[in-house]
Amino acid sequence: MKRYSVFAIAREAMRHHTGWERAWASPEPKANYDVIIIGAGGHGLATAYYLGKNFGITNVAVIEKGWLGGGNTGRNTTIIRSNYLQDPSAAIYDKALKLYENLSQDLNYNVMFSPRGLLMLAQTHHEVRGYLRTVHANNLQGVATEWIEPAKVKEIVPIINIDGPRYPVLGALWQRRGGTARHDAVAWGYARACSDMGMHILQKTEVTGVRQENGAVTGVETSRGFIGTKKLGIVVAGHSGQVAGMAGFRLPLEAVALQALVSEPIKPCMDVVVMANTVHGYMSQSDKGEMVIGGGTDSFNNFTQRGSFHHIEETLRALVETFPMISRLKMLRQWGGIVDMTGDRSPIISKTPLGNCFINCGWGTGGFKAIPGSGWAMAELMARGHAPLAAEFGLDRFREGRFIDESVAAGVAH
Amino acid sequence: MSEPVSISASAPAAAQASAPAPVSALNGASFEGMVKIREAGACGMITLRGNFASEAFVSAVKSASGLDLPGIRQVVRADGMTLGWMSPDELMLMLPYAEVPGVLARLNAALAGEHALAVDVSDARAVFVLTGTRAREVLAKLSPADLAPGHFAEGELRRTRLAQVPAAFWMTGEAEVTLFCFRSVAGYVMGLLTTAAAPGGEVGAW
Amino acid sequence: MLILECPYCGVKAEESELAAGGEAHLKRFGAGSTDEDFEGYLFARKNPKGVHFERWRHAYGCGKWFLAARCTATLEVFGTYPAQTAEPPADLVAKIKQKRPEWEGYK
Amino acid sequence: MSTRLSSGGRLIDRARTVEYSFNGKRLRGFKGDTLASALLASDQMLVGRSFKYHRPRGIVASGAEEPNALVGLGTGARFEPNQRMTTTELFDGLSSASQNHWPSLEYDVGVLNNAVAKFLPAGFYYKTFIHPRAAWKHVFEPVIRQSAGLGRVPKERDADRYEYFYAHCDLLVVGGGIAGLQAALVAGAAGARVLVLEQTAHWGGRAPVDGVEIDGKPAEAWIKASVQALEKMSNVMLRRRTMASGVYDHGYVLADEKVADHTPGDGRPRHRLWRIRAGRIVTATGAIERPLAFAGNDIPGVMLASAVRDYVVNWAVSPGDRTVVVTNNDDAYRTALALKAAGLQVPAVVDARDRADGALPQAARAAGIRVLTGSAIAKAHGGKRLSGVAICAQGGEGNAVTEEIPCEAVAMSGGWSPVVHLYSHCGGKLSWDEAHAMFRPDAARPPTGADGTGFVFAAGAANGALYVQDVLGDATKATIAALQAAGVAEVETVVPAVKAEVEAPMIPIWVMPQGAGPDLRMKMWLDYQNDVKVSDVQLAAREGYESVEHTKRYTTLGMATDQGKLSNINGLAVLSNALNAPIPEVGTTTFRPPYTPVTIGALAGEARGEIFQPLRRTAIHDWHEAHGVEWEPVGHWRRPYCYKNGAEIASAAVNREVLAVRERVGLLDASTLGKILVKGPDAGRFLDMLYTNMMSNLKPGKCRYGLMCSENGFLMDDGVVARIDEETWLCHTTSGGADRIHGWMEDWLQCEWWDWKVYTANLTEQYTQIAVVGPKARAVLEKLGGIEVSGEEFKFMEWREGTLGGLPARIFRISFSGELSYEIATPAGHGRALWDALLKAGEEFGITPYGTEALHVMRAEKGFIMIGDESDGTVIPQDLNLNWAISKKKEDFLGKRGQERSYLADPGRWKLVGLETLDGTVLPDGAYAVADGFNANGQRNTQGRITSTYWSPTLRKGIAMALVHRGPERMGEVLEFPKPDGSSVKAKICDPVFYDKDGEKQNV
Repeated sequence: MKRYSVFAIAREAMRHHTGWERAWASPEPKANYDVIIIGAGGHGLATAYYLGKNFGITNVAVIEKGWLGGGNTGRNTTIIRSNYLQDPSAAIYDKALKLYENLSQDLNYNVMFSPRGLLMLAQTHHEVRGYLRTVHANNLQGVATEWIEPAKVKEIVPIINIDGPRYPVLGALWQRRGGTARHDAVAWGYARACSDMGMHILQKTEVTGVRQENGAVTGVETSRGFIGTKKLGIVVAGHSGQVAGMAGFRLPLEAVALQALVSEPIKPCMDVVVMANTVHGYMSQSDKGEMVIGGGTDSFNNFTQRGSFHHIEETLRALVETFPMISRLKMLRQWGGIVDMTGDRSPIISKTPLGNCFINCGWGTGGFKAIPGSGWAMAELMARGHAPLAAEFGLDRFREGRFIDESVAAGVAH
Repeated sequence: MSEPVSISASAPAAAQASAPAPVSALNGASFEGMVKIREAGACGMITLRGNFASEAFVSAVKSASGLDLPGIRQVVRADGMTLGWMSPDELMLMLPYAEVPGVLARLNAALAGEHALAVDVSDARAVFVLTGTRAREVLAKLSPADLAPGHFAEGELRRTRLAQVPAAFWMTGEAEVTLFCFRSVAGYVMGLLTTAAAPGGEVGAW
Repeated sequence: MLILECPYCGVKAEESELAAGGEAHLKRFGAGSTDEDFEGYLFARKNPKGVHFERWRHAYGCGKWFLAARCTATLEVFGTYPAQTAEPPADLVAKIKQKRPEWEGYK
Repeated sequence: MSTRLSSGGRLIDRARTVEYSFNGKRLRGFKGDTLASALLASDQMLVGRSFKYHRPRGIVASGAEEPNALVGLGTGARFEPNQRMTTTELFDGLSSASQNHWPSLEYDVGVLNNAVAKFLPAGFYYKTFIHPRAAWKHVFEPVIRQSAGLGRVPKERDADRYEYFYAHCDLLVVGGGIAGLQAALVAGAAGARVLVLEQTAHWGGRAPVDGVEIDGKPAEAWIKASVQALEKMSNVMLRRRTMASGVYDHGYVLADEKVADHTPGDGRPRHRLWRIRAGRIVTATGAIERPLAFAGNDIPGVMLASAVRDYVVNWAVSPGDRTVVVTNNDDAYRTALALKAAGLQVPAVVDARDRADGALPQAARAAGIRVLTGSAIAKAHGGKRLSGVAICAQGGEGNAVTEEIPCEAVAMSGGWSPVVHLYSHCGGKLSWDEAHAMFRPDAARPPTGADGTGFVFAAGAANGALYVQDVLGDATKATIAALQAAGVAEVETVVPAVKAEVEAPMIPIWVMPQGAGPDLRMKMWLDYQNDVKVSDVQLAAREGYESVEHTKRYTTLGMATDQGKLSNINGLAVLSNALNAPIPEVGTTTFRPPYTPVTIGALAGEARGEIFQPLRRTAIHDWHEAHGVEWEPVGHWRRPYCYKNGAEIASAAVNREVLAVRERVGLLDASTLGKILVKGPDAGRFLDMLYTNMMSNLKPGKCRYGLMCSENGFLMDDGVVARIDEETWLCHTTSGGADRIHGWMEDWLQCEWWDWKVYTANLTEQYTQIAVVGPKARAVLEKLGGIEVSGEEFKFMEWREGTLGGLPARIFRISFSGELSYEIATPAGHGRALWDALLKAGEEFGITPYGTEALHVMRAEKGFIMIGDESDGTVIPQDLNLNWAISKKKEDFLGKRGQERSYLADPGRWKLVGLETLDGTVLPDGAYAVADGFNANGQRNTQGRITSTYWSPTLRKGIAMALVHRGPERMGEVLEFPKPDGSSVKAKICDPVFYDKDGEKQNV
C-alpha cells in the first residue's frame, strides 16, 4: 500500500493525480475463508481489521450486500463520546474513543476525529441529578467528565439560550474528549487497511443463506455462490433479524427509523457537540459548516431508511428554543437510518446457539461512536471465545434480567 | 365493611350545589382576531362509560339527559344538553355546571346494577367557543383533522390533536366551533388559538 | 407519516394522532412460566421485513388500542382491526396471502 | 456588460421602481424583478465565491436550481444566510450581501486555494493532516473550519412567526406550468378535491418564454384563461409561492408557502408550512437544463441557455452584448433567437452535433446566426467575468483551436433532466431514457402508499415529455391515471393543441471536447458550489470509490445547497465513463427531501416562546407565581420547588419551609398527582394484578399505599389507593405517572383482559389537591369546619368527604412527611378558593406554603422512597426493603415473574440503607461507594451508590439514602465515596428512617 501523506499528494499533483492506487481491491471470492464477516459497515470492517491486527487472522472476507459503509455508518450524526453511566458501556465506548484518538495514524487515513468536546445539557432537576451520578460513575471508570455550571455552558456555546423560559439550562455534563469524526472516512479507512492485509471485501454480494452442520456454520450462500468459512460473524445492524433468521435463531431486536438532518452550511458558530435530551435534540457543526441535527426514532418497525416529519418537527422546535439563531437557517437534507434496538437499548456482542457463529448488533442509535471498540471486542470474542469488553453484552442477559440500562440516568439518548 | 362512609363515585360533587361559583381555567378570557375566541367559563361535563348495546344503559342516558345515544363520532343536542360520542364505550354529557349533581344522581340511580361509570369531569376541562367564518381555518392550522366544508360539518365531534395536546371540537353553527381540552393546558390552547387567529394569518383556503 | 384507520371510530388518523405499541398478539407469560416462555414474551420479536402485526393506540382520538397488519418494507397497510382478539381475523390473513403469495403466513 | 434592455420584460413593471442594496451599494430594479435579474441588469456579474477554491461565481440559472448566486438577505432579526437570488423577489429596502469571501467579493484572500488547486484534489484531506497527531485538532481542523461554511451566522432571535396549515385533497398537483394547469383542469372538471402548488409567484412555467401557442393562442393567454377557470371551481385551491418540499409515506406532503418573504414585517406569518394529506399526487415539476462540461465553464458569464432566455424575455435583461450559445440540442436555439429578437449579438451557436438542420437551427440561420456544428468550446477565457471562448472540434482533444470568439456570455445547454425529486422521495424508481440521455420516472415502479398502489404520477416535462407539443397530452394521461387510482372513474378531457417548432434529437455530451486531456478536465466544473471537477470524479473512480454514493461522498459532488440539481447527472455520466459501465448500472444517488432548502423556523411552526410546549398549570399556579416561586418542571407541569421570601436563596427557603412544617403547619399544592378512578365488578381483581400488594381487600373508606411494577419487575410507580365503594377505587399516581399509568391500565384492559368488567377514568385534572401538613394541620381544618377531623373519628389511612369551609372536599389522611397530614381534594374550580381559605385559616398558626424540595427532604428524613430517585427503572421493590408491600398470597401480578429471574432474585443485590457522614456534612449527589480493586476492564469496583442526599434542617445534619451491596446486613459499616476532584467522603450505613421511627407524629 502506498502511504498517504502530504508528500504523496505533492508527488501526485505533478502528474495529475494519475498514480493513486485503489483504496481497496475488488476481488473475486475464494472458496473458503477462516472468517467471514457479514456486513461491511464500520463495525464489520473494524472487526475484520482487529482480527488481522491483533490476532493475525487475515484470511477473512467481509461480505456486503450493497456498498461498504452504506448503512448506518454513512447515515449517522457522527457523535463520539464515552460518558456512559453503566460500567460495561463506559468500558467499550471509552475503548472506542481511545482507539479513535489514534485511528488516523493507525489506518494512515485521516478520519478527521475531532475531539472538540461534548455537552449534555441538564434542563430539569432530574437531569441534573442523573448527570451528577454519571460524573461520579465516570470518575471511577477512568472516563474524564465534568459537571459544569450554566455560565460555563454559555461560554463554551455562545449561541445557546440558557435562560429559556421553559427549560433553562441548569448545567451540563461535559466530556472534553468527546467530539465527532468523518463517518465515511472511518469505513473507508478500515476498508483500505483490511484490503491491504489481504482481506477480501466483497461488495454487492448478498448473503441468502447460512449453511450449517452439527450445530456449526460451514459457510454462507451468496448471490455469488457458496463461500465456506470456519467462523462467521454477523454484523448487519438493522438486518440482524433477517440474517439470524437464516441461521435459525431469533434476536431480541426491533428495527426502527432514526431521523436526522443537516442545515445549509454557515460560518463556524459552534465548536462543540450539544445534546439536549429533555427537548429531544442534538446538534453539532460539521467541518463544512452544516449544522448536523439528530432527532428521535420513530416508534414503529420500519425498514425504509426514509426521512419522516413527525419527529423532525419535535426536534426542530426544541432546537429553535435552545438555539434561537437556527430559526433562519434552512434544512438542506433529511434522512432516516434503520437502527436495531434491543430490550434494554444496549448492544449485543455475543456467541450464538451456533458454536462458531457470533453476532454483533443492537447498537440502536449509538453505534458510530463505538465502532473501534466494538470491532476490537468482537474480534477478540471471535478469536478467543471470550472478551472482557464483550462479557456483559451477551444474549443471555435478557433471560437473567441483567440489563445494561443507560436510560436510568436521565433518559439519555445515545 | 367496618364503618359507614358517604359513598359516591361522583366525587365530592354532592356538596357542590351549595358551594360558591366555580372559577373556570381562564375565567372567561377572550380574544378577537381572525375569529372571536372565548373561554366559555364553567361548563358541566359528565363522562359516561358503559355498554352502548345495553338497553339499561341507553335508557338511563335517555332518562337523565333526554337524549338518544349519538352515532359514532356524532354529537346530539337538545334542551341545554349535549351528548357526544367519545369512544365505543364512552360518552361526554355536557350540561350547565349547576345541573351536574342532579343529573349525576339520576344517572347513578338509573344505572344501579349496570356495569357503567358516570363521573363529574366538569372541572377537568376547559371549553372554548370560536366564532367567525374563519374558525375552520384557525383550527386547521393546529389540527390534522380534515376541516374543509363538506368534510367536517355540524353533528360531528372530532377528537384530535391540537398542536401538542388532545382536544375535541364540533360545530355549533355555520361559523361557530365549540372546543374542549384539559383544564391544565387551557392557557396553552388559548395561546395556540390566539396565535393562529392573529390578524394577518388569513389563509383564504375556504 | 403513516395513516391508519381506527377501526373503532373510523378516523383515518395520521401518525401524530397515534401511539405505536409494538408487536401484536404476544401471549403473556406470568408467574409460573418457564424461563424460555417468559424471555420470549418480553424480548423475542419477529421484527419481520415484510408483513407485520402491530399495536397502535388512537391516543389523540378515541383512546382505543387497535391492531394493524402492515408491511415494514413498503409500509402498505393491509388492514386494521380491534385489539380484542388473540390472532388476526381470517379474512385479513386471506387478503394478505392474496397480495403477498410469498408470505409465510401468520404464526 | 449585462444591462437592462430598453423594452420588453413580461414580468417587470417599469412604472414601479424598487430600491435595494447589494454589498452596501444602493441599486434600483423594477417590481417583478428577482434579485438575480435586478443585479444582472446592474451589471453585477460576480455575485459570490465557491466553497473550496473561492473562485469567482456568477449567476448560472434563473430558478431553484441556482448553485452560485447565494446571499445573506436582510439584517438583524430578519437576516437569513444562503438565500438564492434567483428565487428572491425584489422588494423595497431589500438588503443583501454576498458570501464566503474576505476581505471583499472582489478581492478574496481565500482564492489562494485556487492557486494550489492541484494539490487539493477530491479527498485530499483523507490523505493528509495525519501527522503529527495533535496537529489535526490544533492546527489543521481549526483552519479548515474557519474557511468552511458559506453564509454568515444569524445573530438574533428570529423576528418572524411561522405557522402550519393542514390540508387534505384527493389530488395534489405540484407545479403551475402548463402541465400542472392542465392536470388541475382535468381533475377539477372531474369533481376531485384538487390543490395546486406553484413555487414561484407566476403561473405558466416556461411556456410563455418559449413562444408556444396553445389552443390557437399564445401560451400566456391560455394560462390566464385556465387560471381563471380554476379559480371559479370551488373544489380547486391554487397557491403560488408554495414549494412542495417533500413527499413522505402514505401521501404526506410538506410544502413551504413564502407568505411574506417579499413583504417582510407586514404582520403576516413569514412562511406557512402546508402539511398535506394527498390521495394522489401529480408532479408537474418540469425539467432542469444541464450545463456542459468544458474548461472554464464556471467563469461568471457562463449561464444556462434557458436562464439567458428567461432573463431576456421575462425581465428584459441582457447578459452581455455578445452571447455564444453552446449546445447539444435544438432547444438552445430558442435562446439564440430570443437574443437576436432582443437586438443582441449571437456570434455563433456552437453545436456539438455533426448536423443541425431542424426547424430551430434553420430559423437561427435564417436570422443570420452562424451555426458551428461538430464544434465545442475548448476553453472559456476570463477571470471575474467572461471575455471570450476558444472553439475547437468536439471530436478532438481541444488543442486545435479553430477560432477565438470574444463574448460576454455563454448560453450553454447539455440537454434537460426531468425534476424527479418528488417522485423519488418516497421510493419511486427511475428508468434511463437513452434518447434524451435522462432519468425519468418509471411509471411501473411508483412510490406506493397505504393501499400498496402508486400514489405519485409524473406529468409533462417532469415525466420526460420534453417536447412541448407532448406536454399537455402527457399531463392529461397522468391525471386520468391518478384520478382512476383515487377512484374517480368518469373523467372527461380536452387536450388543447400545442404549436411549437419540432425539435431534432439531442446527443449526449458529457465532456467537451470529447478527448480533453487532464489540463482541461481540471478546469471543467461539475459542481460549481463545491468545486467538483471532471478530474475529481475520475480520480474517485480510479481509487475504487465506484459506488455512486462513494463518489458523491468522496468528492462532495451534489452535496452543496443545490443538492446537485445541475451536477448530478453530468457527474454520474463522467463516473460511468470512468468505470466503463452504462449509466443505469451506476445508478443515481438517493433523492432526499427537501426539494429546495426549507427554513427551520417554518418547520418548527408556531411552537416558540409561550407555546413552545404545553405548560400545564394547576388552579393555584398564578398564586405560586405571585409569591416568589422557584419552579421545577415535572413533565409539562411546573411545580413550586420552593417559595423565596424576597432575597432569600433557594436552600434557605427550603430549610425554612421544612421547619415550618415540622414545627407548625405547611401547605403543598399536590394537584399534579395522578388520580385515576377504577370501577367495576372486576376492579379489585384488576388492581390486584396491577399492584404488587392486595387492593381487593381494602375496605371502603380506607387508603393503602401501593406499588406498581413493569413486567420486567422494576418499580415504575407508587401511590395511595382509596377504596370509594364496593366497586370503585381511586388510585393516586406520581405526578409524572398520571397519563402513563392511565394508559397502562387501559392497555391491559383493552388488549389482555378485555372480558374483565372494569372502567377507568383519569380524574387528575378534576381536582385540586392540597396537602395540609404539620402538628397544627388538624387545627387549621377544624377552623374551616365541615368535616370531623379528630384523631378518633378520622384515623390515619382513611378518607372522608363532605364540605370544608363550605367547599366540596374529599380528605385523605395520608402522610409523605411523617407529620399529621391531610390531603384535600376539591373540584379544580374551587381549588384556588380552598387554597386561599386554608392560608387564611392557617394564618394564626403560621401556615407556610412549601415546595417539592421541602417535600423531598421530609420524605427522606422519614426514609420514604421517591420514584425516580430511589428507583431508576432498574430497581425492584425488594431492593428498597418494600417486601411488606409485595403480596405473597397472590398467584400473579405484573412484574412477579420478572422478579423471579436469576439476576433479580440474587441476594447480592444492592439494597436500600441510610447513610450519615461522620462529620454531619451533606454527601455528594450521585456518588458511588468504592470497593476494593478493579474489574476486568480496569474500572474501579463499586459497592453502592447514593440515591438521595439532603441537608436535614430538622436533624441539623446531612442525611442520605443509598443502595448498597447487602446493605441492610452491614449497619454501622463505613463506606468511602470518592469525588471527581480526587478527595473522598466517608459515610456510615444506618437505618434509612432518620426521623420519628415509631410514627408518633403522623398518628396523633
